[in-house]
Amino acid sequence: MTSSDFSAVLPLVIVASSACLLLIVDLYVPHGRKGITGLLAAAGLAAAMAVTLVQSRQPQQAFGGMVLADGFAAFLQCVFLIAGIVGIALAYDYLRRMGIERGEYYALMMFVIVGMMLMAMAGDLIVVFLGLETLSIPLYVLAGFARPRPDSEESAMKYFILGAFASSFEVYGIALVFGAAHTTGFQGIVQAVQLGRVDHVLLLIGAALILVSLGFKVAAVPFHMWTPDVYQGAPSPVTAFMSVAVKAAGFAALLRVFLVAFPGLAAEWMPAAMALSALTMIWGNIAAIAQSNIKRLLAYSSIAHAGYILMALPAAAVGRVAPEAVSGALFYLLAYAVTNLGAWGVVVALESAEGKGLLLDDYAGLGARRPGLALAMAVFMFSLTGVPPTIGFIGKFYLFRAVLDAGLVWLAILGVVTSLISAYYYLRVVVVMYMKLGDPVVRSEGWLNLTVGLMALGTFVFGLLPGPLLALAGRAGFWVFGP
Amino acid sequence: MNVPTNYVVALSAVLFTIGVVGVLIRRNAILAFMSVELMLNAANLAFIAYARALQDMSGQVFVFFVIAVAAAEVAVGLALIVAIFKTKHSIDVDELSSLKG
Amino acid sequence: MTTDLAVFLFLAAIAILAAISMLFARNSVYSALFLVLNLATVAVLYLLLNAAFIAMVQVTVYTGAIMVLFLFVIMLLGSQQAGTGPDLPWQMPVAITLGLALMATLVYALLGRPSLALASQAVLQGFGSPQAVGELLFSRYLLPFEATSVLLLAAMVGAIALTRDEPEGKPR
Amino acid sequence: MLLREVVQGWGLFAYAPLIVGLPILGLLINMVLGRRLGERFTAIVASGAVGLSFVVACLQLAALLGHPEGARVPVADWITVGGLDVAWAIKVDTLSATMMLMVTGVSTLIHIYAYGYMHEDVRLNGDPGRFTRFFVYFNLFVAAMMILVSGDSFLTLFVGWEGVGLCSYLLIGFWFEKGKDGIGNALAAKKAFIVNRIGDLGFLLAMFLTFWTFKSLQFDRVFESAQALGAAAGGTITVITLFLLVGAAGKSAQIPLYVWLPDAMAGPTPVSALIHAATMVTAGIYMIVRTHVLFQLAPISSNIVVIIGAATAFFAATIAVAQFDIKKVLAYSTISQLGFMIAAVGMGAYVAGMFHLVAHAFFKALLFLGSGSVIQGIEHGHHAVAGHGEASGHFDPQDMRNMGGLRGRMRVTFWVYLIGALALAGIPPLAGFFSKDEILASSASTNIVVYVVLAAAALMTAFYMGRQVLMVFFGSPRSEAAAHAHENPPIMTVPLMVLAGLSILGGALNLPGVDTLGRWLEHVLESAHAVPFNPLVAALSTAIALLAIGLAWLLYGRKPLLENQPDPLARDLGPAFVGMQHKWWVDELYDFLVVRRYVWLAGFLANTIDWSFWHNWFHDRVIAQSFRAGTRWMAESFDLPVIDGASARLAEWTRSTAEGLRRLQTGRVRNYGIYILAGLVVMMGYFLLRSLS
Amino acid sequence: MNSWFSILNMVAFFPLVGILVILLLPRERISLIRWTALITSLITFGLSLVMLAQFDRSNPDLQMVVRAPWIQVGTWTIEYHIGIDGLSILLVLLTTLLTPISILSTWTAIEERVKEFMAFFLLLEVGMVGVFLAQDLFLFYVFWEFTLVPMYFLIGIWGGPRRMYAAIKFFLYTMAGSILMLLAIVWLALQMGTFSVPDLIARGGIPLNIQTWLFLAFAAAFAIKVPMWPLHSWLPDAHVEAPTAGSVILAGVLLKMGTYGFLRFNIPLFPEATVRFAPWIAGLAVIGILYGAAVSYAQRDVKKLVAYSSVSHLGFVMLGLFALNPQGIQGGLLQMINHGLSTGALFLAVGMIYERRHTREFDAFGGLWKVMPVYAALTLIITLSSMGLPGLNGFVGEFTILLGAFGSQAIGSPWFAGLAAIGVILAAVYLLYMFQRMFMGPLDKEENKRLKDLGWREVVTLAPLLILIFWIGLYPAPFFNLISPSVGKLVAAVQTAALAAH
Repeated sequence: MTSSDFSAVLPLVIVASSACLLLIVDLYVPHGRKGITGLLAAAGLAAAMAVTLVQSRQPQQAFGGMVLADGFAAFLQCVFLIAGIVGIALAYDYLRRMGIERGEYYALMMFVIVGMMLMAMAGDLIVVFLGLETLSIPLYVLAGFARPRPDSEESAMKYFILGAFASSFEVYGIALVFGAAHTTGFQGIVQAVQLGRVDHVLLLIGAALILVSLGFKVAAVPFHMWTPDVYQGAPSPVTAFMSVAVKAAGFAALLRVFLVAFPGLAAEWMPAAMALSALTMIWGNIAAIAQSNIKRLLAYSSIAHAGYILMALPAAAVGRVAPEAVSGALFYLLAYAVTNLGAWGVVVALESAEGKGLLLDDYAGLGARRPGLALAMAVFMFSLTGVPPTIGFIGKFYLFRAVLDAGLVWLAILGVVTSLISAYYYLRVVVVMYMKLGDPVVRSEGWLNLTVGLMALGTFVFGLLPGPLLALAGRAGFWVFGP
Repeated sequence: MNVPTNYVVALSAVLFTIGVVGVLIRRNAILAFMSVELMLNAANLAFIAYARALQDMSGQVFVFFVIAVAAAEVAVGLALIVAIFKTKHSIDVDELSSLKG
Repeated sequence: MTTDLAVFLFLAAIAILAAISMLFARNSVYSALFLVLNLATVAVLYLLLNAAFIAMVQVTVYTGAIMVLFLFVIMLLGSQQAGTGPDLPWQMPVAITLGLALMATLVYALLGRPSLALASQAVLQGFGSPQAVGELLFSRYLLPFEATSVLLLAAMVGAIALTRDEPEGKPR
Repeated sequence: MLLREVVQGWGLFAYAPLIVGLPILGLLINMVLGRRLGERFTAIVASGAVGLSFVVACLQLAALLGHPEGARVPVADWITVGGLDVAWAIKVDTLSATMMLMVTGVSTLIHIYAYGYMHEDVRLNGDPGRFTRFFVYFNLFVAAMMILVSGDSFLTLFVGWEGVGLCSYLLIGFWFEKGKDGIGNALAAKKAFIVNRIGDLGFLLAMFLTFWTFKSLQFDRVFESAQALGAAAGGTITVITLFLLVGAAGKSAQIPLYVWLPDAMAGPTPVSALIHAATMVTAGIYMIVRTHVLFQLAPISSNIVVIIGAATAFFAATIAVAQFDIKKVLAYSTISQLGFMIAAVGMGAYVAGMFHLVAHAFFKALLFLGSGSVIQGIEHGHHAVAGHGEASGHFDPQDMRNMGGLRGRMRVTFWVYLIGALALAGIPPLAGFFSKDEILASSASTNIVVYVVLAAAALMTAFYMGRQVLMVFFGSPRSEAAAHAHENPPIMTVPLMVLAGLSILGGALNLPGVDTLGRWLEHVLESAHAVPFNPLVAALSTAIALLAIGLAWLLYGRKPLLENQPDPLARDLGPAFVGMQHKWWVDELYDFLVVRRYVWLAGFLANTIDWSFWHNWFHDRVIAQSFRAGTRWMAESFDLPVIDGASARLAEWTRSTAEGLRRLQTGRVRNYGIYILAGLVVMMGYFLLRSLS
Repeated sequence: MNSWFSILNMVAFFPLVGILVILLLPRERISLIRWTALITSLITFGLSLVMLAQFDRSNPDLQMVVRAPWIQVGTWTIEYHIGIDGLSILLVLLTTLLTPISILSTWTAIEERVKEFMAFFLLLEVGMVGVFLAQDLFLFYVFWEFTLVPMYFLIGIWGGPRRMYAAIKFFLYTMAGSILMLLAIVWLALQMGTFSVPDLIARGGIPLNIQTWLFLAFAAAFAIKVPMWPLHSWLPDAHVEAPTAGSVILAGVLLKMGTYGFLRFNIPLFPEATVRFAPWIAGLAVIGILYGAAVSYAQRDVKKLVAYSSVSHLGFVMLGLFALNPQGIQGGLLQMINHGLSTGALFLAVGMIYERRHTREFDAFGGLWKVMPVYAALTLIITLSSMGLPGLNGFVGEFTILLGAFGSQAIGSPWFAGLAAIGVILAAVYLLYMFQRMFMGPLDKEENKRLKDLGWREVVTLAPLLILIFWIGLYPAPFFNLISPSVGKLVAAVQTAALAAH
């Protein structure tokens, strides 16, 4: 291990070591004051974020190609870290309110982030797998963190069984890829394909297995069925974090693996990716309409958005468009993160200790009761719909640009049509908030308000002036293809 | 042992599939876990076979990692089962269906 | 048919039978024991495939530790016979059909691969030895190795978080 | 430009814009101050404004005597778009000046009369506050009429054309809460406007064609290039003129668009006199004369004009014979006379047409005002009998069957009415004789069939006028009201006397051989040829008129009608009389063919097509509900009975399919696993097939 | 003039200042909030008059352009690019005029959540002005979609009983069209490398078959907004449920965004396709004219009647625009203003009676002229304007449109204009019917006998519209002068392209 290796994984090291530190510190923090642990965790994440931003370096390989530290990774790391910090902020009062305030929460969340960061910078399938597991295992626990609430436990169990099931596919896929390409390093695979030393069929089957597993993580149809149940049952801050960061991590791996390692197979996986994307957009959006529980609604919305981001994959299969498509996906992930975290923040604010306050009807009258919060929620809903001037619109715009550039007009049309459908259920939230009478029970907690406010501001301001973020995403997209 | 690698891998595929089916048809959560273990085990077999055929130790190292991951999964999974058993007094996965729709 | 092949087929048959038995055993304890048998058989195969170290790990970690844990939990929960109500409709036939389709696809594809013959190659000195594995672990696979440590730590913390009783956790 | 320069540049023509401006000024003053300063003030302002307009018109006459070629006085730009360049400009030539003089003159008299009439009318109808409003509308009408006659282009003419239509609408609907079922007047007003609009459509289309054919809408330019193009544009010009004819038919109440005019009698009587007899309805004739250049280039159209005019003259006369409403008789008479004029201008006898137009304005205004005087007299009588208030049920003060014997009670009215009736009947030497005779002479020299039809119409004209005079004024009163009727104040009778004088002397305008009007209009109607006086025709006409009056006397004079006695004509004519009485059921026919069809169509489009089919079924049900149904397919958690208003089958179908697919999001992990596996198998199978093929 | 304090920026964004102030005011100070909103909108109107004063009416090109890079996406530069020319100046003025009028109309009508109402209303103004000023497709799209949001709230919160349904329907339908336009915009930029409308027009050269698709995609957005037959199904719902001020803006300005879109984008960007589609669009427009008129006639709810009449009136506008000659386009452009004035005023009038009687059914009225003479007289004038009586504004527009369409080479047959002219009759039929049912006939409803005539505030609300109705009707020259150079340029460009295509 050289110093450059070390610097490449520095943010990761920071997060991991602060997680360990947290475990120790937590022992000395008395019950009822676990918030301190949360603050420390947030500090750790912030530090990692600072390092990531400062580093912002040339793409480099570390650990003999195991790790690709580049703009792509850095961009996504920022998304993870933001999601993590928000996850902590949302949990800060929530945990106490729900009576599940335990120091492990923060440590586990940081372990999840370590896993995600590994996935984002993976240069080798084995690292992808380990990252995935490091991400998943603590997340299973987090989903069940509200035990003994049955919903939470059920959610954890479902997530666990299906998660383990899906990751087994990945392991098997990696094995087959290893057999086919004689290596699991991305570059090795590419070289092998170029040199023709590779068993094509074997590689394809391996790729299919990996696609299933990653498709599961990003909640692509038909591997999405866990999503609504798990999102509903898990504690809301966890869901918030999960819906954003896990999806981002899944896409990080998906884009990396398929664009860096398997570009040679594009002819085969591109139609599959298109089909997945189309199915996901359709199913997610349509199923969301029938939901009356806000968490399930947002879960289906999250599925739908996975469909949009998935469009980037087939688009990127067209070599010329690839950097653009990847940037589009990255930006969309960020946009989705900002918006969705905010929306979940509002959900957290309305959820009461008994797990009530999650029905759409519980939002009636929010516009009159808490205009600020309702306005923020409206902004998030419009952003998720893709109405300008919000960041969600810019995200869709940027993504559709790549898709159209790749010539996938029908996919783009499907995308816009389904986003029209999505307007229906997003607007319903707004309708209920503003146009129905009711007296919702709403929390007003400092961190929560701040977070929601910041996210709303971000959604709006970056919708008007997305320039810097677009530039970042643009560079990150180009760097994924290495020097 | 002098057996074509394909045979070994095919065996792993069969075991893998049995694991897959096991997850899907057994309602006992513990059995589902065990089936997952079977799947992982099948993958390991494939790794080892390829490692042997390619003369590449990497495959064996992967197996090492997979076993470690499996251990971690089992630890968490069993903890989860115990926790759920405490509240529901059942480990039938089909009874975990209050979240749906 | 060479001896090796005969041995392989024998072991394969045991492994598959053990796996299937695990699947259909009524009692979870039996299932666990069948799985142990399966794992042990596979460990033998590892040994035959020049992976001595991994075979040892398999026996100690899997059969030794993990399966004991399983058995322990089964006994603890007294849940040998979970699931008595009617099964989900269609679940079984659909799962088995799809499973067979998967198996057919995989086996068809894998058997049709250009054979990677095992015999022709002489095994390198120290292939599969603990030392070789260790060297790889600490050089090329240092990062995954470290990651695994984090993973195990996380799992540990998670397991504790899931099972620890908390008398004071009172909802506000 | 300073006024002085203007005056220097244009001479007296510079004052022409005032002819429009004064009535507008008058109406503005009345709008602002009228209600505060009382009826007298209002009436003086309104009449004064129109009177001054008359003075201005006289000034134009004077100016034209010096410069008979006339002038175009631009006021402001209006529409300048692309090649279209229309200005607000006043065209003063002998033709428009004739109209100006006639309109402002008659208007002034009627304004004065209306002061007296409306003073009573608003009280009889119970809303004195509307007095001012009446004069505002009246002034507005004069302004619009002036725009009409002075416009220098089709478009400005059209402004006046629609403007007078509007005033007509407002004035017919003046007592908008009265009439049959309380809504009759409003409906009549609406009918008038809409039927006029149908004519206007023709006018509009004519304008479009004109513009794209001649690249202008200004009369002079259009006529110039039309003459230049001549036969080359013959077809187009024919079409243009036919469309113009539609416009004229609408405004001048010709077949088939005359139906609005009888209903228009719902307006107060001065309105009927001014708008629906003397001025507005002649706009169609004026327009045809104005565009005679085009009509001369389109012989087919001219012939159709003649046919329409003659047919209308005859047809309307038949109806007039059998009416009992004093104003309805006059209304159909007006239609009939307008038919005469239309026929005349169609034959190219423009001067004759204009002559009859002016003469008719005098005596028909007289007749209407006289009838108003009669009606008000009867109403007074009625009130005197029934006491005050409107309560007295079904009494109709306009029904001639309720009159009789008014000769003694309303002497002035009787005499002037008699003069008007004789003038209309065509008894020499009254105005009507000369003007109608000129038309008959023209027709005799062009087409004998037309002559016969017109002569027949003239016969009926004399007959129904005789019938009317006899029924109203002779015999003995057939109702208490008639018995108590009394003469109206001088403010009403003096204008009547003036008009009577004009009806007597009007013939002097264009005496045979002198042709004052002909020479005067020569400057506009270069090509107009005067038909020489035909003594035979004149004698025949006089004979016909006398015969008809004699006939009327035989039926109605010898043995005056008694109360509740049926019309003797009904016995003599049998079914034909019923037809005449019911106006040949044309209104019913139109109602059946057009109105009900449209109401049905609109209702069908709105309720069935647009709302039930398009809005409710297609958008709300097909789009929205198939959407919701599909949704339920995928995520069964929604209460199915919620499908509100869905047809039972659709609901059933949705329910059963949703039931069948209930397992999709079951909450069972193992089901979810199946999907993952299925996805994998499909994808892997696809990959394998792709890589193998 | 590349200053951030350019007059155009001021016009577009000044209402934001008002919003800020309103947001800072406590919500109980209703009257203060109303005054703030009114004054803000009046100042905005004043600023737009300054803009008018600076406008060079002889110049057909964009003026007062503000152009600065905004967002860099890949190789594209999305610009903040606004400017004004003859095509848009009247619409901007209309917007800034109708906004204070609408705000004034809410004085007593809106009592709840005034703060939000005013904020949304001013926000809407920003969006609308932005739509008319934007010269960059992306910027345009942003404003275009943005207007949906406040309007959606205006309908949804302050609307009638079915407001939620109407609001969502409004949003979804409009969005349905515009997302296709978004794709077309992206596609266009991908091919041409720029979003700048003037640059795109100057560059030209899009092959005809591609123009066809792009034309249709843009048209989808605009036609729904207009709305052209048969895409009008959202309109009656939105209008009937919207509060009066919302209806005024919806009819007065938002619908014009559709026709403006055709004029600003479809026609110059895709001239060949425009020429090709002109007869089809004209056909739809004529159907819309007649259909809208017939359907209006069958309505028994005044507001719904007026709503359907918009379908008919905007059919005229579309017919004029696609006549592709100066008469038609200038007439169409002027008719947009006319419709904004007269239909806006009609909605105001309907709102006034609704406020008194809380119903809009014909059956509830009759004979109102007797108790409310001022109201009746003003409504009559507006009605007459709406049905195109010469001397009032509607006629000038309709006449020029029909004249243009009659001789249009692009439409190719006088039949379209001929049939459309029947709409003039039908307009009289339904409008006079409305007037008759409301104001004429006996005053036989007890509730109506005590109705108060208009107060000074209501008269002031209507007065500016009435003045303009007469002004445009009698002396439209200043208005035509503003628009004719730009229209001339547009027509020349289209005709060149059409010639080149043949």
